[in-house]
Amino acid sequence: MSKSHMLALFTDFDEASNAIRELKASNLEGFNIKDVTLKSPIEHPEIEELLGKRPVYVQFFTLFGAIFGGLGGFTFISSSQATFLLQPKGGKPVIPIPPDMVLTYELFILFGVYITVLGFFIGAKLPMKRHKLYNARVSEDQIGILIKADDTAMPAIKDLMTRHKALEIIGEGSK
Amino acid sequence: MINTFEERDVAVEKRFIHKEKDIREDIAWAQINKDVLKSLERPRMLFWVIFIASLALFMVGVSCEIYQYQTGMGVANLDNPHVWGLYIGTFIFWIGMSHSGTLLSAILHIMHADWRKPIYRFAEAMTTFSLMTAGLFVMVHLGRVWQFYYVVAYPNERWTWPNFQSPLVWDATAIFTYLTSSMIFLYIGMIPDLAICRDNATGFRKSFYTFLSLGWMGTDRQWANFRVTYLTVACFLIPLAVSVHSIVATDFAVSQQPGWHITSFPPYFVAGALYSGCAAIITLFIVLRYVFRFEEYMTMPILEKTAKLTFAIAMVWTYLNLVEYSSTWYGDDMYAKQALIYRATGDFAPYWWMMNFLGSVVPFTLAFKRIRNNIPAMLVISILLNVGMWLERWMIVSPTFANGIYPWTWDHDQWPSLVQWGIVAGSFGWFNMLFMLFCKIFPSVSMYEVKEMVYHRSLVRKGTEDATQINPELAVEGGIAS
Amino acid sequence: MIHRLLAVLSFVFLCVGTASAEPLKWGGPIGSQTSDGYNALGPVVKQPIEFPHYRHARDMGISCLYCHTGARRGYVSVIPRIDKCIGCHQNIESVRNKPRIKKLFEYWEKKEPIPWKKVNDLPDYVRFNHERHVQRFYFRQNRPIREVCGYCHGDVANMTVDRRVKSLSMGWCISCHQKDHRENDVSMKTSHGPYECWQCHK
Amino acid sequence: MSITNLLNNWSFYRNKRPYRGQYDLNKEYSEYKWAMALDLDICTGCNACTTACYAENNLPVVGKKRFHHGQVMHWIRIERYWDEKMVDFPEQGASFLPMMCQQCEAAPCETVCPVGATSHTNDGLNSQNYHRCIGSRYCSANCPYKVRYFNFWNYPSTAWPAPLPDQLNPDVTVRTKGIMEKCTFCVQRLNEAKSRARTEYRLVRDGEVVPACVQACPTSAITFGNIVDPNSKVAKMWKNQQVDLYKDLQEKDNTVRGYRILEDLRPFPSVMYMERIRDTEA
Repeated sequence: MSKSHMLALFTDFDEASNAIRELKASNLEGFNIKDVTLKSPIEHPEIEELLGKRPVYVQFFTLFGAIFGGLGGFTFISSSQATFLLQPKGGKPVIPIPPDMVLTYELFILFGVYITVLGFFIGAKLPMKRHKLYNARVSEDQIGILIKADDTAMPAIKDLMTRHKALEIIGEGSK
Repeated sequence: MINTFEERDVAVEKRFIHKEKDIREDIAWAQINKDVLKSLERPRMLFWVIFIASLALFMVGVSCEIYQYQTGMGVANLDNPHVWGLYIGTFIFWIGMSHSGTLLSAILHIMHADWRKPIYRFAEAMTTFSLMTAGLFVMVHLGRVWQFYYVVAYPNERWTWPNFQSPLVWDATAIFTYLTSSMIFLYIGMIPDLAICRDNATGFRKSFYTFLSLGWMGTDRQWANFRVTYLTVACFLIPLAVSVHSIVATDFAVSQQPGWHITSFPPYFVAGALYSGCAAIITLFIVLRYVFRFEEYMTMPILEKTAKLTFAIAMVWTYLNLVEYSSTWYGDDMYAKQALIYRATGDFAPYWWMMNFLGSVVPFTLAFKRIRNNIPAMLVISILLNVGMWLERWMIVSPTFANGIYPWTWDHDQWPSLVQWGIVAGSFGWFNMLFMLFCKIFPSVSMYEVKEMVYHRSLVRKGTEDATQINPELAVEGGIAS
Repeated sequence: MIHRLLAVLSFVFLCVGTASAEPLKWGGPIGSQTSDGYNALGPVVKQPIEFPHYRHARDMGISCLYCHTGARRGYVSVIPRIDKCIGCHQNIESVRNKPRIKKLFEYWEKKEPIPWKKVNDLPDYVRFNHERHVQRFYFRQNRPIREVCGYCHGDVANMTVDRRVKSLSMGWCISCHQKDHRENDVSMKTSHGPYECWQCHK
Repeated sequence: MSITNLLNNWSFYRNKRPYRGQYDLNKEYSEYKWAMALDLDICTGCNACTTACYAENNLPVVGKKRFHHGQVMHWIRIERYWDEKMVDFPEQGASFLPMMCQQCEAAPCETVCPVGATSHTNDGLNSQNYHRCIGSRYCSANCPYKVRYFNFWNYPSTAWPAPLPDQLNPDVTVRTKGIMEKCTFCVQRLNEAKSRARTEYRLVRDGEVVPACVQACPTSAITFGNIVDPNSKVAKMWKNQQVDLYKDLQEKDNTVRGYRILEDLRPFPSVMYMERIRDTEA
């Protein structure tokens, strides 16, 4: 069964969310709510909820990065202080804790931030090629719903979108 | 007396939403795009005047630095006990200026203060560029710049490591962390806007923005990851910003010099940093508003809020300043006491008193609504405050050397040479130049967040108009936000 | 797919990077790396006379210290003066007509020193103490002199004109100083080399 | 692996200097602790020590203008004070204080150097590594005695015109612009003496090696030696003056004159001064 894409553009955000709500309830054959992608100029936590659970894993990257930065940082600093070339410094121990803590703290943040951002790129799949059904208007003031479904389900979906006052419906073929 | 939901909502509306319209809510989203993108193309003539003037000033600094590089640090007119001068003072000044960018973009982001949305982008850019300038000053200050990489911890054929006990290494690490993190923060926050630029640009610019926007499409998945990332990085940035300036303060507080060896230095420095940064934001706000015709977004209520924030932080700074003086005065350290007396009465007394006047008395003008709403007056006051804060840094560095612990080295004829002044002036040129270039190349008002702001306010308004449909979450958010 | 690969790669990079970070690894190869590599030959130095080290040190079995007399009593090992060469060679008639020896006597008759060029050259701010090393390893531990000198100079006895063999960088020096060496051939007590800056840097 | 090293030697790495018994003949690597005793009563302020230091350590002569501006490079300086209250300025003579690097045991300059160019040696010297220095000048800012001198100008190319470079000491680096330098207790002499002694299976004898200033002092106001050796002259003087290397506050009788400068800042300097006694009634 071949699948195709369709992008519907809305100006009214409420209509868009209603459309998604109805799609979800419709139980069309050959269509899964997971294949719906929302494209919007601003973030819509309320509509995203409708789309079902799409977990974000960035925070695990953050956790890993922060722990790595903190522990690795302290190990790195103290072990390089204790290398063969250890030079006693003015009345202080070779591995002084307070200064090392300062640096550990900085490295904790440094790696926390870096790996969070790495996690963001991985999670958001950036950099990526734009989908061929991308429309410049979704970065301006319209909300776009990208649907991937079987060809058989397409007319029904298209009909549903039109009912919800979709401004424009771009299909794969129509381009 | 509020008894019903309806009454409550009316009260909320009266109190928060209609009090100050910091931005028009019925503005068309396409119009936002158009207005901001215009700033990338046709700024006013003043833009080029500022840009060329900054470039010229920067060139003055560059030639001074080349001269100093070839001749030696002696041309800066430093001498042996008095080894630090304007360079370190101005270094702290620039580090400090970077902090309010984080205040606006990270702290206020977490507190849902959405009036920051039109102005945080340029404040964040200011953070980045002033940190770059500060980094340059570390280089300029070094006697052997060409060996600066000795401070970096990297495996090398000498098997040596930097001295991790030194506050300068903490500084280097902290500034590197802060610079890269705030650049990342700036960039991440700009990706949706870069996508807008990409969709509207043509030719060479199109490929440039296409490259930078990484194929952002605004999908739900991207937004969800974006939201978490932005919040996480913001949470990291706040303690980082505090730690950066605390570490700069420990450069001084860790040492034994009287006048530096003070426990309250870290909070004092952080307050001073936020203070000068907020004042600088006001200056740049006014300049950008005129140059790029941002009257619609950088509105007077936002300026007023920034001014209030500045006033509050000025008072914190004043308090900590007095704490520093009084704890020295009532303390037992005769060296520190004598250093304090020297500051107030010695060779640097005029600048010291001027610093106290500009830093603690001038901000009281911000208490008046008429002054807060007067743009020329605000421009002058914000510049005066920054002059005061720059003097503060100089007063921390120089008088201490001129009057240290060891009387034989007291040094009363210390005055920075033209080379020092030239490099300090050049740094302002460098900063302005970079900043202006940034605002010309990248959208300096965050388009997507202004849209969000407009959207949320219109939701709240709709909610209050139609009390049955109110979404309490949004109402509360909008309430705090305004 | 590519993102998952990126994630795995960056994780691997971080782990490998940490594991191979130098402070976590004593005596690792990093300090011994120079641009020309470990144990690679240094640049060819053109000397006024191609002094055949192999002839003297290998074939004749002359001790290094016979000519480089400074090595056992001072910082500098000393390139021998021309009268040291002549002192032997005026009695060795068999090689008198070889071109190198002729050149030597030309210098001798002109009363000019031979402008030897330095091969194992350290920066001016570094002072290698030959005495300490020769005393420790030759006189106290009784190792063969060619081995003792060879630590740093390589197998000079098989060279004609000497070429630098070791990198002679600071990390290379330290890689040896950190090892424990026996103090003399009788006791089993060991100690490592000194590591203060002022031991070598002046 | 260095982590095992960290775990095994943790208590050693957490040891603070100076600790009592750090310099002890019975322990390894502590045969020497160089120290000085300086009798201000004998010092006449003749500046011979300064001159000798200039000659020994390749110090550049900077000229009147730069001297006045404080860019002078004297590692040992004679400070003059007119501090005796009983007599007015013309009548009273100056009291002199030769000031050089105090080689503090807990040196404030060492901790702050970002690149570790200055650190402590096992002989208790505060070493300064010129070619590691990047010129951040933090050590000078943190030195309470202000005995660190920064090369503000490129002296190697200006201070020694044509024939003068031939008189430079080959054992001491000629410092370029942009680095910090200070008194080393003439470490080049100490190292050579130590090496010689080691070859002869002995320790350096008392008086065998002295820095240039001590050698040049016409009145023998400065005594130099190894304080670890209880029989050395300097150790006896420290003991007689009841100055203890490991104490930041000395308990002593009123009869002794020994003191260390700025002891309350706890740098534990290695130079003991002996107060000047002046008969003001005469």
